[in-house]
Amino acid sequence: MAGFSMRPCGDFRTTYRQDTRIFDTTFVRYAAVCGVIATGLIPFVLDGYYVNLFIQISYFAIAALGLNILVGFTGQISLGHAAFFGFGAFASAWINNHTGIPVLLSIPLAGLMTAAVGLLFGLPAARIKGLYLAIATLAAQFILEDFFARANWFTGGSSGAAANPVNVFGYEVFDDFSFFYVCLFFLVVMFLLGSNLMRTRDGRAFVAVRDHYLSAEIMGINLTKYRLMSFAISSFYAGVGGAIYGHYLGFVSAEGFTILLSIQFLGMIIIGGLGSVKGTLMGTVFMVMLPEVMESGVSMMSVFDWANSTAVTDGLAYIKEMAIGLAIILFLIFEPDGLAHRWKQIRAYWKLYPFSY
Amino acid sequence: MAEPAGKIETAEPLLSVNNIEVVYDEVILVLRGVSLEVPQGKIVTLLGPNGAGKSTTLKAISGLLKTEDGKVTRGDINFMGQQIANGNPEDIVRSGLFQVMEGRRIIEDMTCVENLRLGAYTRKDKGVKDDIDMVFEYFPRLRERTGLAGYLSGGEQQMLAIGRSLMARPKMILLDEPSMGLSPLLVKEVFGIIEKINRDQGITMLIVEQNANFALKVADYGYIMESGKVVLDGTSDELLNNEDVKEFYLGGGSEERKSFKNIKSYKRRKRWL
Amino acid sequence: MNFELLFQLLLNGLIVGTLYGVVAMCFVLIYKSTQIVNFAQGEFLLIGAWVCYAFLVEMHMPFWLGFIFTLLFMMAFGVVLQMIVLRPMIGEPIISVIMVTIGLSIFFQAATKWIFGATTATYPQVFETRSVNLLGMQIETAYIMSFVISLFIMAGFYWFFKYSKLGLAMRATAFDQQVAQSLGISVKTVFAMSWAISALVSGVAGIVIGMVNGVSSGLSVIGIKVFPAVILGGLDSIVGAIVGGVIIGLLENSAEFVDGQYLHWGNLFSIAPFYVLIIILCIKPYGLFGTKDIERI
Amino acid sequence: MTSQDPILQISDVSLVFGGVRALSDVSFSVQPGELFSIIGPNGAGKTSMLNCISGRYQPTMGSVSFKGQNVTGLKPNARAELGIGRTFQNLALFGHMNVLDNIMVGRHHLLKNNFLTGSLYWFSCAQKEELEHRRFCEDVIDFLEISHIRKATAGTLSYGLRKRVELARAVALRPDLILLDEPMAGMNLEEKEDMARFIIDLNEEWGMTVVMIEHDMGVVMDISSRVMVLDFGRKIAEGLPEEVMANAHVRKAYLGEEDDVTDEDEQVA
Amino acid sequence: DDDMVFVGHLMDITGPTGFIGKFYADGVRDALMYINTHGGINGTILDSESIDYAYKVPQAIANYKKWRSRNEMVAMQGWGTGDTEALISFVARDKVPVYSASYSGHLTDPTAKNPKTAKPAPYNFFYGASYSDACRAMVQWAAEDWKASGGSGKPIFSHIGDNHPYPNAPKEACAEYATELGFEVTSPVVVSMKPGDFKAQCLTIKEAGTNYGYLGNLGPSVVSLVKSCDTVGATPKWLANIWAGDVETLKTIGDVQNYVFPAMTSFWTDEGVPGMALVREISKMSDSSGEEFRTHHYIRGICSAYYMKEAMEWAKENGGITGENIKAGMYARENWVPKGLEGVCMEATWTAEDHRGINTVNIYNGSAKGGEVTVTKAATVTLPRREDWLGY
Ligand SMILES: Nc1ncnc2c1ncn2[C@@H]1O[C@H](COP(=O)(O)OP(=O)(O)OP(=O)(O)O)[C@@H](O)[C@H]1O
Ligand SMILES: Nc1ncnc2c1ncn2[C@@H]1O[C@H](COP(=O)(O)OP(=O)(O)OP(=O)(O)O)[C@@H](O)[C@H]1O
Ligand SMILES: [Mg+2]
Ligand SMILES: [Mg+2]
Repeated sequence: MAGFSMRPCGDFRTTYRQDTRIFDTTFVRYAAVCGVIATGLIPFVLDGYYVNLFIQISYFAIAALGLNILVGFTGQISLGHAAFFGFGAFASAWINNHTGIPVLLSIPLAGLMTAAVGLLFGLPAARIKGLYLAIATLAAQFILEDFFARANWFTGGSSGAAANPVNVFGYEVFDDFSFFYVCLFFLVVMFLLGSNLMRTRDGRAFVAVRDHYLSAEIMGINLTKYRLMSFAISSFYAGVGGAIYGHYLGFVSAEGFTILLSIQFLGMIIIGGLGSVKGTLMGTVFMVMLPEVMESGVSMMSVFDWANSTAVTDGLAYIKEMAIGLAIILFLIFEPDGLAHRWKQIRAYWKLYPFSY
Repeated sequence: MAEPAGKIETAEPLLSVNNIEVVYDEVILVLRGVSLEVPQGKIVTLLGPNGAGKSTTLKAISGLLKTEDGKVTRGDINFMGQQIANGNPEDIVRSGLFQVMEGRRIIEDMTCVENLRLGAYTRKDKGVKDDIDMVFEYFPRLRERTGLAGYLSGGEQQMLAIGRSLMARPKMILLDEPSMGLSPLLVKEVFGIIEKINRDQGITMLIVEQNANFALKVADYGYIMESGKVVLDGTSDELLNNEDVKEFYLGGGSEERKSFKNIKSYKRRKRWL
Repeated sequence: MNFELLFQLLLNGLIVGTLYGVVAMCFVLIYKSTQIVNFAQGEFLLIGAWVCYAFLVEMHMPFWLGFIFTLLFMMAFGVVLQMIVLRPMIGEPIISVIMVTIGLSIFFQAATKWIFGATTATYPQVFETRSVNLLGMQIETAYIMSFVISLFIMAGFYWFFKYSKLGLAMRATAFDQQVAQSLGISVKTVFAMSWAISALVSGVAGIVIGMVNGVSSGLSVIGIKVFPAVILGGLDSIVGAIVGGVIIGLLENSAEFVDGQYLHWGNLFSIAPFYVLIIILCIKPYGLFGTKDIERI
Repeated sequence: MTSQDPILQISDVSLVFGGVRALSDVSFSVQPGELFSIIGPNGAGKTSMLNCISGRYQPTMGSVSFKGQNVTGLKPNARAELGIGRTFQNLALFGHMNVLDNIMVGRHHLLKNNFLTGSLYWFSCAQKEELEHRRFCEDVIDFLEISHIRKATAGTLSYGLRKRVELARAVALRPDLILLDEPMAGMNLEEKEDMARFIIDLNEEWGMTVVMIEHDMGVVMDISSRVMVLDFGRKIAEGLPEEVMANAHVRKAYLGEEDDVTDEDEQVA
Repeated sequence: DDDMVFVGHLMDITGPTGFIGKFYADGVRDALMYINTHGGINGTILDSESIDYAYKVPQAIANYKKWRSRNEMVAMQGWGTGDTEALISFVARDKVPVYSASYSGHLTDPTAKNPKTAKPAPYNFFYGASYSDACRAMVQWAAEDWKASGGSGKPIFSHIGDNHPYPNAPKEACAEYATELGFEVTSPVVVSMKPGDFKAQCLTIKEAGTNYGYLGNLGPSVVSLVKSCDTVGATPKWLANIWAGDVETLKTIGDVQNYVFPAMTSFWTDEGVPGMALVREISKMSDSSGEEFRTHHYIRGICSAYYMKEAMEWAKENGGITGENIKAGMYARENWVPKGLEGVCMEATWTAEDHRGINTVNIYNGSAKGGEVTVTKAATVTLPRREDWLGY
């Protein structure tokens, strides 16, 4: 049957164990490991700018993975992710400042606190679905933002909260160089946890709820439980990401966790590919690099002296912003299913190579 | 590989599919060179096991393949003299070729009447009202169901889907498993209706059907597909008397029919390829 | 308790609410026929407002002329936009299309700033009086205009979706594009239509807002502000949009009353609607008038 | 046969939707190990009946009891845990999952690992457990002969294949009572024969009690131990297949007039 | 040539604060350009890059890092609350003085003398009175104005602005001082930073009988607020924060009375100010005609750049242009006015414990009629450098 042609030739699995691997072929697995090691070398070969970009990518990616668990895997759109991200940042700062718990611990703790808050705002999901739910999460966004500006005891109100640098075994991680490794650590751990979750019972339950909640229920899945759980888990990731962000800046300000950031998170996972763990990473890289690439494009202009007149540079500034929007649009026109999907196709193609199809 | 041409003694077939190859998602090859012809005013049936590619063939003809990232990569499809391979579904419908898709696919959040009106979307004439009544004549059950179509029972939805196709008054209808989920009584009625409109309105039909008995009874000509290829074709009488067909599609066959109960192990499948 | 103030606030809420209603309707229009939530809505308004401004101030047109021209422009804009950007997305996952609208909003946000400048601009005096006295409360004349217009639009669309063939086609497309195509409905035309209409209505709303607050890029925020209204009324209900808008308007203002007079939290004005929204949704998961989706297997 | 107490007991269940009376005081009982068929014209209320049993609908009146326990109030997932599995008339697979995962979902209530142990895959029991249950799913797959599409995305399968996958998913629950809603729709004779064999095996080898809705009289007659006929939501007959077929009322309501019977048999043949 | 130091310049042109960000950024840019075309820092050229970060904090940080790692940036010209706050700890660590246009009081306490200071910002400088001080000055003026206008009883003061860091910066500080001066302070009125219909809030203001309302927001939001209030007949004397106080805003409001706002430089139109000659020269950098009107935000941008310049000159004489030396340079002088800008920038004094550059505020009274704007100087208020006001 035609189905035959869908079975990958090339690699043959002999045990179920091999079949359940995150990286399904040995080659890919080694590639991934090498990838991580290579990333670990970034600070030695590339300058602080790239190191910073990587740090940015990692804390956004962690949060984005959370969102993907909620939106991509469970099918509940959330417009309030930035708020949870922010809550994590404040929470970690607060825990660390008020209890003296070391930052490395306060980060996951902040994650837990955020998970609790996420659960709270997820409660409507027990009854609300689809875009209605999406807007309910929008409410979470605004309510939390308001909370940040108001709760002086927790966030320091409008003057913001100070967050201590990460402290590993009494050695303060000040510079990006070492902070980079803290991020890399969290990134790898969180993504492994994520991929594991997705290949076990509850991960499958999430997808089942997304694809056909009615039959999922009849297959023995408790809808309410899993709808809420995915909110909690996604907020946990958001919280951890936010906490890292906060400790990186050393200062958390009430502004900056706006709906725009929430939308940006959505962009990351949609462009990366809904329901794909690696896609999340790719999408984040895309969204973080996009403005930078545009920026460097603009600064390249400045080698021509005609481009140095204020008028032109301003014009370019606008063009840059427009280009960012345009890039997103064009990308989705050509890759509506996100990077992960294309990645799949390419792999399928090579698997079947040389007799494609 | 069967060579359908010439077998039928009509000059210009209304629809002719020549050796098409269909690929889904740019990698999955499903049809490996399918050819068939549907003469004007006749009923042709397409049989085959699950996953053979019957529905895909219909989608390829009606252009709906596009909407599932499918593509006709080789061969051509010819309807009333013009090329329609990879054409626009809506244009193809307007040119008079209407498909009833597999699995009912009615608009659930509309009432029966609204669904029927939609069937007549491409029509300009005034006859719509009468045709709605006509459909209700055929399927009285539907008249009582005033709620949203999504709450209809499976079979009722099937009736609605068929009724909707009649509303369009097309030149040709592609029916994908019309008898699916219908009670024996209705199966008979539906095939009766099919014959009727074919006779009265002269609508040409291409029917994908699992109920081979009925299908071959109403059809003039039949094709049998397996794993993406046409493996056998002939007039329905030829097929009705073909040993293999008897065995695999009609039951009975050489040794007289055995009860479903006594089938303990698989009989070794005979394949044409 | 200060009843006069309360009354004035409620009246204000009612009037401002109808404007929310009009904007909410733009969402509903798009949603009903394409299932897309248009995040560029705010920018649509903005464009409408700026274009009308340009007609009035740069080209010194009389208001009614500029108004009509703006609407025409907006229709054209909607169609062209659909052809260039949204047509290729037909049949793609809805969420991706939603993301595209987000991209659009980023794009137009910058574009309008570039073309029309980042500063605020005020419309010339359109009606002889900027505001009229309604039951002891000063209300901008523009609102009265929007009030009337919105009623007409509402009635029109109600009929359209219920009875007209194209309306049916739009609903069908929203439900399942594949089926719609198999029925001979041209998804392209449906999309073009709905974007044109929505853009047009946005134009109206944009002009009204422009006349009241002046035009500035920040104006686009109303696009997000009305989400509660849309949901409250029910995503796919024209009437619901208006009702939702009015409710939100009233909510905001009564919240302001409670806050200013008693609680003194500050900011209740903009937050209260969201609290109420969640509560209402928990009671009526599909808003007040939204059709609930069919749960049957 | 009625000696032991029934595994499923339906006592005058009625179901009303607004105006529509989908079911009116239907009662019947199914003995353990039976292969019970429900037939009836379209819109008779068969699927609604299954929905009442599996918990999708709450009967307006009457009660459903399973293994002697009254389950009328229970949510569907609770009933699944008690051991009621089912397939659907309108396909309800998890379209974006591959076949294997679809079937693994069936094991949901039998798996112990949760999001914590699951996330710590290697460092918890999760891996071991997953692999065990996977082995079972592979058995189901082999049994239903769909191993060639193990990795295919369910949504892309052909209609008939999907029905098979659905059956596999239901079987994976390891239910005591399995409800099949038109398992053979959209299958040709040969495949119906396979399907029939699967159902019989499930019933006999795997010891599942089967309640099946089917329109193909041939199949129903041959494999079911008892048949119930619904018409307009009412039970019009129940008994051994040939008894039911003898019933004139049934022949009229369901199969059509007498003179068609010959032709009917032929279709069966 | 090799005798160059790098100065980064973050600006917001396309972002939410772009409409004033542009004015200020132009001032800084023109000044830097002018400095270079006139010998730089005694021969050292200022290699500078101006980047529009659209008020997106991560971009701001990324650019900062880029400049640090690639261009050995020695000092930075920043812009808003967002980026400034986010960079505080980085710049402190890297010893890069930042001259921003975010005038939050808590940036003025480099050694955290004041217990209220959440996080000391030793390397942050700004030219101008902090939001708190500006507000205090206006309140002080309001007190006299109340007496002068023969008002009876306690005047009523309200803080009007969004619940965000920037509008809130002076909230408590200013309210405290107002009460001290015998005002009755109402609970703050929250008005979104985004434009909209604010008649509801205006009715509250009217109800409260506010005589003096501090406008914490800027641009469009303020415009809609004043218009809405005009509609419902709520017309207190507006005390605008500096970014909401310029001719542009008044023009767009169209019709308004008693729109009071602070300024820390002379105006473009002022006559007989010696420093203005230089300002006009600088303005020619981007507008060769010299016709274009410049707001006082633009001029403040120039001042900001020039204090940096002279601090750099000092640093060059005292061991080279490094971040630390520039910082020291900022403390080197008292009552300091950059050469050539006499009468434009005010006498400023920074010390190691006190980054309140200036404590003098010019207060202007603006009004508009059909878009015709008139601005008259109301007073010059010099505030005491009170210890308890340091850092907030
Ligand atoms: N959208 C799709 N993407 C990928 N593969 C597909 C898609 N649709 C169908 N296929 C594959 O094409 C093959 C034929 O499918 P098709 O639906 O045409 O079979 P069929 O003959 O209609 O079977 P049935 O009688 O069960 O309906 C199947 O193997 C199926 O897996
Ligand atoms: N949720 C519902 N709301 C309203 N009416 C319903 C609902 N579910 C079923 N019905 C009605 O109840 C009747 C019985 O439906 P059901 O699906 O049980 O029929 P059935 O016996 O399965 O028919 P078929 O053999 O065609 O599947 C139908 O007429 C249908 O219109
Ligand atoms: Mg098919
Ligand atoms: Mg049924």
